[in-house]
Amino acid sequence: MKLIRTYGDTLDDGKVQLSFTLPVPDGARGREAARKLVLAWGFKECEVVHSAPLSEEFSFYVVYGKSETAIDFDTVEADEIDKDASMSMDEVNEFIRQHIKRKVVVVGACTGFDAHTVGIDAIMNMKGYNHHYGLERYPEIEAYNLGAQVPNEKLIDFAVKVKADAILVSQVVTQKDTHIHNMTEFIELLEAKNLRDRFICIAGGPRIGNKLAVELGFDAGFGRGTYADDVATFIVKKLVEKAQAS
Amino acid sequence: MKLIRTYGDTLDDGKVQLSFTLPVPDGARGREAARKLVLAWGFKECEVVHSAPLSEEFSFYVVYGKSETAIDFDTVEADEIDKDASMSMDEVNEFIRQHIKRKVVVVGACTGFDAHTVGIDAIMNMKGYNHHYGLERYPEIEAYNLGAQVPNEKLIDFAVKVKADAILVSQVVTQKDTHIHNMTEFIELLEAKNLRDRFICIAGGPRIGNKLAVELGFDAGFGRGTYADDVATFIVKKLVEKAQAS
Amino acid sequence: MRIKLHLPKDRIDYARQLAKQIAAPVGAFIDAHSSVTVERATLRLAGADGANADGVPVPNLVVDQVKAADPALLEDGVIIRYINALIKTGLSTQELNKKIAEGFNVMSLPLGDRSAIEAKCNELVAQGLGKIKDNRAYRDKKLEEFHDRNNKPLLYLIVATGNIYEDVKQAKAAAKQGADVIAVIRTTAQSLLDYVPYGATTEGFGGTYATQENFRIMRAALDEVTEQEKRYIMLTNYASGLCMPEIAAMGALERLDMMLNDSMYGILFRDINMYRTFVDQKFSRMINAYAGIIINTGEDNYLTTSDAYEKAYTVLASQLLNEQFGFMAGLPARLLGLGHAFEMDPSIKNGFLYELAQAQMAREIFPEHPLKYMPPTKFMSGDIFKGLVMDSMFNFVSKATNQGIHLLGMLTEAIHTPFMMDRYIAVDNAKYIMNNIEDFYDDIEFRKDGIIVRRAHEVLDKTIKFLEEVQAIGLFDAIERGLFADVKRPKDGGKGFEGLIKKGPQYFNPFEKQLKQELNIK
Amino acid sequence: MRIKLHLPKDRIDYARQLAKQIAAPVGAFIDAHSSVTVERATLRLAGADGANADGVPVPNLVVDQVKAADPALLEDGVIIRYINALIKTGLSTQELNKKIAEGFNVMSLPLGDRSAIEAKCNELVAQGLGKIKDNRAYRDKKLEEFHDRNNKPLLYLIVATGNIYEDVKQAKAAAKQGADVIAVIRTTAQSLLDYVPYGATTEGFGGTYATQENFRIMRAALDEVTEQEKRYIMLTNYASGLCMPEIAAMGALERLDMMLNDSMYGILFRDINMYRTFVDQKFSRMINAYAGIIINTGEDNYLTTSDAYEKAYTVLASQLLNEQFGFMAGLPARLLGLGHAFEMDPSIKNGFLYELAQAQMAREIFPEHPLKYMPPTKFMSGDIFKGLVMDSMFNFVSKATNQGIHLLGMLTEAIHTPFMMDRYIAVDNAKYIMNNIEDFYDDIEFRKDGIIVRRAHEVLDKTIKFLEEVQAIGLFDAIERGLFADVKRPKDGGKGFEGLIKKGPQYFNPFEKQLKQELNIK
Ligand code: B12
Ligand code: B12
Ligand SMILES: Cc1ncc(COP(=O)(O)O)c(C=O)c1O
Ligand SMILES: Cc1ncc(COP(=O)(O)O)c(C=O)c1O
Repeated sequence: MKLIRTYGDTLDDGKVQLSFTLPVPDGARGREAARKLVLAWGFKECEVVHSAPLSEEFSFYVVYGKSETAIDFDTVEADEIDKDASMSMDEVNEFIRQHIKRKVVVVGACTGFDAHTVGIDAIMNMKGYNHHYGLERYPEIEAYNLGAQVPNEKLIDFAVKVKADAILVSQVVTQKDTHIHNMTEFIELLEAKNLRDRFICIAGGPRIGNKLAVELGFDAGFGRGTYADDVATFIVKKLVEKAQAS
Repeated sequence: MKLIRTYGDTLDDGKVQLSFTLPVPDGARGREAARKLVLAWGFKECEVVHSAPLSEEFSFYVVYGKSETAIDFDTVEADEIDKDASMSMDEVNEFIRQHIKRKVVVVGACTGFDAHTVGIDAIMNMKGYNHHYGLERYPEIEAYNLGAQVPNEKLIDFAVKVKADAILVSQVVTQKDTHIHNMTEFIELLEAKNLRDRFICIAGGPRIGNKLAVELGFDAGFGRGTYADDVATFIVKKLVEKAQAS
Repeated sequence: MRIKLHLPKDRIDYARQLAKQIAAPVGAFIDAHSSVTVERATLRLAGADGANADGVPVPNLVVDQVKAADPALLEDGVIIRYINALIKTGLSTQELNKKIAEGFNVMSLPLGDRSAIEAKCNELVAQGLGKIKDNRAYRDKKLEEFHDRNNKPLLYLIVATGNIYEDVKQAKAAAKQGADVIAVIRTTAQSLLDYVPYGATTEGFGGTYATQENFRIMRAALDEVTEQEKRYIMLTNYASGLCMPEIAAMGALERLDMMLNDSMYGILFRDINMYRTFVDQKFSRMINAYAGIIINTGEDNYLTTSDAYEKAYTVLASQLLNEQFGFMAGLPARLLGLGHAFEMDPSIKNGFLYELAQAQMAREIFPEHPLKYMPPTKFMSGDIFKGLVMDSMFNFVSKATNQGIHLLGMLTEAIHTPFMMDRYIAVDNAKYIMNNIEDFYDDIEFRKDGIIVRRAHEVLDKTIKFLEEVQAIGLFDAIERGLFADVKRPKDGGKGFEGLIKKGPQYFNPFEKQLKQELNIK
Repeated sequence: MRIKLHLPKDRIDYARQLAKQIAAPVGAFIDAHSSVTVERATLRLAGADGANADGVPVPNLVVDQVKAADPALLEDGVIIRYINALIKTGLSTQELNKKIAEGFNVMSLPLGDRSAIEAKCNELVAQGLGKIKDNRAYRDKKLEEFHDRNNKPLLYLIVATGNIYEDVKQAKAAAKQGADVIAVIRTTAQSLLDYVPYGATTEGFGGTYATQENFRIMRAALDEVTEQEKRYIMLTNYASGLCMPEIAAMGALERLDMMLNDSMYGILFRDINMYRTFVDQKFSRMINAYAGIIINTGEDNYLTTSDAYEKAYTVLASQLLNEQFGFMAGLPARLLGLGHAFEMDPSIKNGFLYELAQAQMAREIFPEHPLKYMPPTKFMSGDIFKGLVMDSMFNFVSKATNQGIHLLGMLTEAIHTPFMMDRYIAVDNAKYIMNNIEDFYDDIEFRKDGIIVRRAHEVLDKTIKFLEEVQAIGLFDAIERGLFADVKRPKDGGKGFEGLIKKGPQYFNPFEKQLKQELNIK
């Protein structure tokens, strides 16, 4: 058991910085409301160090709180695919040659109305990202990047057509939970067509966590700082795992 | 009843920005610990948008949370002396001439080891602060500013000597709660000497709230943005109140 | 303007000349064509408005009716059929709109007397353009009245809640905090709709639908703040995408003050057909020019997908082309808000100097243009503190090079569309820095052979080389071969190609004619 | 150094000449005096250390014993009695310290043979100063070894937890984040203690006690990081207050690298007697000079209580005086870390230009000095976002004027002593900006008759006027009349006056003699 608390400059002093807006005018009552709210979150002490009017009806607060809440770090499990274990491009190709013995087919797209292709391009395009080549450069992988604003239906049809092993879905816009709707629809469509088990389904984007993706029915989710190596490693290992299971 | 919640860009979306340090290495487990901690404070959603190592043992997190906690704004009472009601310098002097009919004597100091005189000077010195003259400039007030690092004992002795009506205590340094110790000692000393009722006791400083000061036995506390007008108004009104009560 | 970079005038002139040569053949193509949205924009200027029960707008219904009757009829222009219906039914435009929305087909009426149609049309031209002229006069009056109250550069803030009523709250707060310009960000993917939604809307993703009613609601709100703050608050939207000219028309009618509008953005970044885009942009710009609306071009987009240091010349090249296409549509320099952006990798040594060089270069090459400067976006991260500091450097460069329109950076750029407090922090940052360095622009000089000066010369040289290449093969082919933004767009590919219309010998469009005449377009 | 302000050389020379004339008579006074802390510092250099059960340090015990025996004996210096006891008891310094701490009185022994004492003393001088020389050599070696690995300017971070062990954690983290210099802030009011506490301490308010053991602990921790990061991490404390020379001695023995040390700070801001301060500062500076320790003077303090724009000249005046007092104590320019600060009201129009002017002025007037630049403090507020942006402007000015030692501003300056994350944010801010404007200093010039240039000339003129006034009435009287920092300090008032010692004809202090000789002091 290793209890940890937030830290300012002394162990367990519990210091936390917060800032937020309240839908009330700035002033002494607003500041007191801010304090009460922070205390209501269970903070033991709260100092409202700054307040300012944002308009006649809204006000802004900067606050330092002190929390006694602790969590047991020993029980914390990382909600991320372990990237440290990722193989390099060469290792992945070698792995495919050894264990899969045919080309692995990967299809990716930025789905729904999302047009943020830079992320999926970083994973798939030749050029890659931050000196990590993309899947197109992997000799043992056949990669199809369908680009932006691809309807789920179309993506699935294409994956069926090219006999994809894995489908990559990129979702960047999260406002109004549009990513959740899109991702859910994707899985539901697959299930409706009885195709869910045919593919390894991977979601990615700056606000996508592994936990969320898995909850929505994907095999994995990848967030910011992902490279092609990480995704490729996951796919090939999973493929072998699936082959063994069946 | 007017329930309010924190606001990002839509009423009741509950958005809050937080940042803090944890005494664990940076990484996926650290980020998950950060998330768990924020959820433990009752936030419904939590996104760890940034993490960075501060050293091998410490890591830094920036987080956006979503809180459903509401407080009833109608029940919130300002914990500040109402500065809107403050009289101007001329009004205070007129008030003294009308209601008190003698000079009001005020003694102030920055007590303990605290050497931050700018604050108490802002209240007391001729020049004042932000175009609000200090108490020394008030014709009907006799003001003594004892300056920095004045022991409580000495301050009280002086107040007795000049027959002060009010004592002003400034406390700026708050590290290790030194202000609380200092302020408590001040009141205890007064009480030990049976002098507490002789004076209106006012504390001030950037981290001094009215509630805190009152809890520690002062008549009032004044925080940042206080002007001499506010303090003078409080003193003269309180004096009249005390006179009526006795 | 202060000359600090000593760029050779003849080289600048040469670059401009190249851009003109590149644009000319495209201009000839444009003049021979219309498009479904040009026709719909014309209808809107004439008063066509409203939508049917399925939400299909009246202008679309009319164009579709003509097309359904006979696609070949489109070459005569569509407005003639709308006017014909007006005359034949004797209805007002409002009444006719309602009838069309309920199912009435303008093609059910035979075409009447041409001269009556022309007369009626001239009446509507006078009315439609008159309204726009009035808007323009009103804006000029307010700018005059509250002269000197706006910030320099203009502080430009976006709202993007998706809900016009929430947007209004945010916009008012932003304006009170100090914004001069409010841009209502459009919902994701509206650019690819080949119609403009109708009415007030409360559901959008990453932005709010651009509708005429939404324009009206926001305009009214900002007019209110204008009076309270005694500072004319400008309103911006997007005359961009498949409905470029229609939105220009709506904006002109509702007194928007700026429009995102680029001659090639749709082609490169939205995969809209190139012919269609060039045709649409011209008509939209004529409307903007007539309405006194400043356009904001989209050069920043080149840098969100490619490197800002390496590809700086693509920005200048695009600015020069946008300028020429602007001139061709009657836009004077002072309405050409050419874009550029602070998108250099923050880890580059001397990155600030390069940004300064590029921003100053834009200033000197486009001395009268209200340059629009975009903040860091690509290299913003979840580290809001670092992001805030990057924004402060951006604010610095903008003021230090005397930019015209300053889009405020948000510390949460990598996280979410702006919270109300994010905007406050942004305005506060900009106001502090800009006041603190007020006369920096006039007070400092660059070393003659220094890094800044050399950088600007280098970018100009590269731009010229690039334009020479484009000029040699022609713009359409250059785009097809992927010379711009690293994307290849086939000439007859892309969205909206089917909406291109070749004008026939009988093409009828008195709005276009009148605009050309008043704008002095050859 | 690049000349940008074109300040007339003869005016700068004249200002310097005035400062020299002001300092000269004070120098004469100093040479005729010692003080209790000068004597204790001498004892410490000789090896006196430890404390009695009440925490009274051995050096204090020895001085008190001499004084108690006969106050007049102080005029001979105190070291003679300590050496005498060493010889008479035959003990080592350590053994003798222990005995004294247990109650032994050095005055209980009659004074022995003078030449034996001198010989023994020379041995201790060689030993004490030898250790310091070794420290200096070690530092030079490390700086050489890790040459080019430090930031330019040096990034200076404070730790202030009050607990030396917590400080160590914070300091190591800070160094790993990129700090070059760690300053352990002293606990509130230590400056007014007329002794230096003993041993490792864990209780301080707003800072940690400066004790020799604390110095040692922190030095060891930073030496560790130095090897890991391959960057020599400097350690700073305060040779300031009533024990100025003793702390200098401790710092020299424990290889500190910088010391806050000002010739007048104690008088003006701590109400320490002026004679005492001038005497103490000289001896402390001789030690610093010998130890190769850079002093950081306290000009920033003038601006925390008065206006940075109005009173800019007081900073320059103080820098010139600190320089002269430094030269008098053997400090070369490269050890004179003269102070100044970015404390202009952020709401002043063109405030940045004035800051730039003043920082550049300091750079040009003190070309070889490792100027120490302090961040905004006074105008920092609870608005941490605004504060962060102010810090970014400070970082900019510092790099843009090539300062030497850069004290990082904290976004929480108005709230608490720095959290670990506050420091991280500060380093990140500075590193980003400084790398981003790396060659700005070389690349830009100021307009000849511009705001920046005019401002610098104006401040120099005002400084000269002020120094002329001080020179006319003499420094002691000037201070008494409140010419500095608006405070009046009576000559024989203030703390520590009673500790001043007039040297007798027999005054014995071979440490002082040797230092003067090696430092080439007249
Ligand atoms: C560049 C950009 C654009 C460009 C996109 C160009 C292009 N071709 O992609 C343009 C200018 C077109 C644009 C437009 C819009 N944008 Co935008 N844009 C950005 C910006 C600045 C950078 C995004 C980026 O390229 N990041 C770099 C890449 C490499 O990172 P990444 O996407 O996170 O990808 C990595 C990982 O997440 C992961 N990954 C990503 N996908 C996948 C998929 C799989 C399978 C895997 C395994 C991994 C993976 O791997 C990648 C490499 O490590 C961000 C702000 C920011 N700084 O993040 C806003 C941002 C994403 N945009 C935003 C918005 C709202 C829009 C618009 C909707 C605005 C509007 N209404 O007009 C439009 C519409 C676009 C649309 N229809 O979707 C918002 C989204 C808010 C939200 N959370 O909902 C942001 C956050 C800005 C903001 N604060 O408002 N945008
Ligand atoms: C200036 C300053 C100094 C100057 C003080 C000069 C002087 N003569 O006052 C110097 C350089 C000497 C100094 C030293 C130290 N300082 Co200091 N200092 C500051 C600084 C930058 C500004 C304070 C100030 O002048 N504010 C302006 C005045 C007008 O505001 P104010 O004090 O809040 O006063 C207003 C109200 O609070 C109220 N008020 C105040 N007192 C009273 C009393 C009454 C009766 C009433 C009614 C109202 C009232 O009215 C005033 C006007 O509106 C702050 C940081 C900051 N920006 O706030 C740090 C700060 C206060 N200092 C701090 C510290 C730690 C120190 C030191 C202890 C550091 C050290 N170890 O050396 C030393 C020691 C001083 C000591 N013995 O106390 C910390 C305190 C941390 C904490 N919360 O505990 C701060 C916050 C900086 C930091 N982040 O570390 N400091
Ligand atoms: C010219 C132009 N149009 C439109 C947009 C907005 O994107 P969308 O095409 O999704 O409306 C931009 C964004 O930068 C732009 O520059
Ligand atoms: C020269 C000098 N000494 C000391 C200090 C610290 O204050 P104190 O006197 O409380 O140690 C400062 C603070 O700025 C200083 O500049």
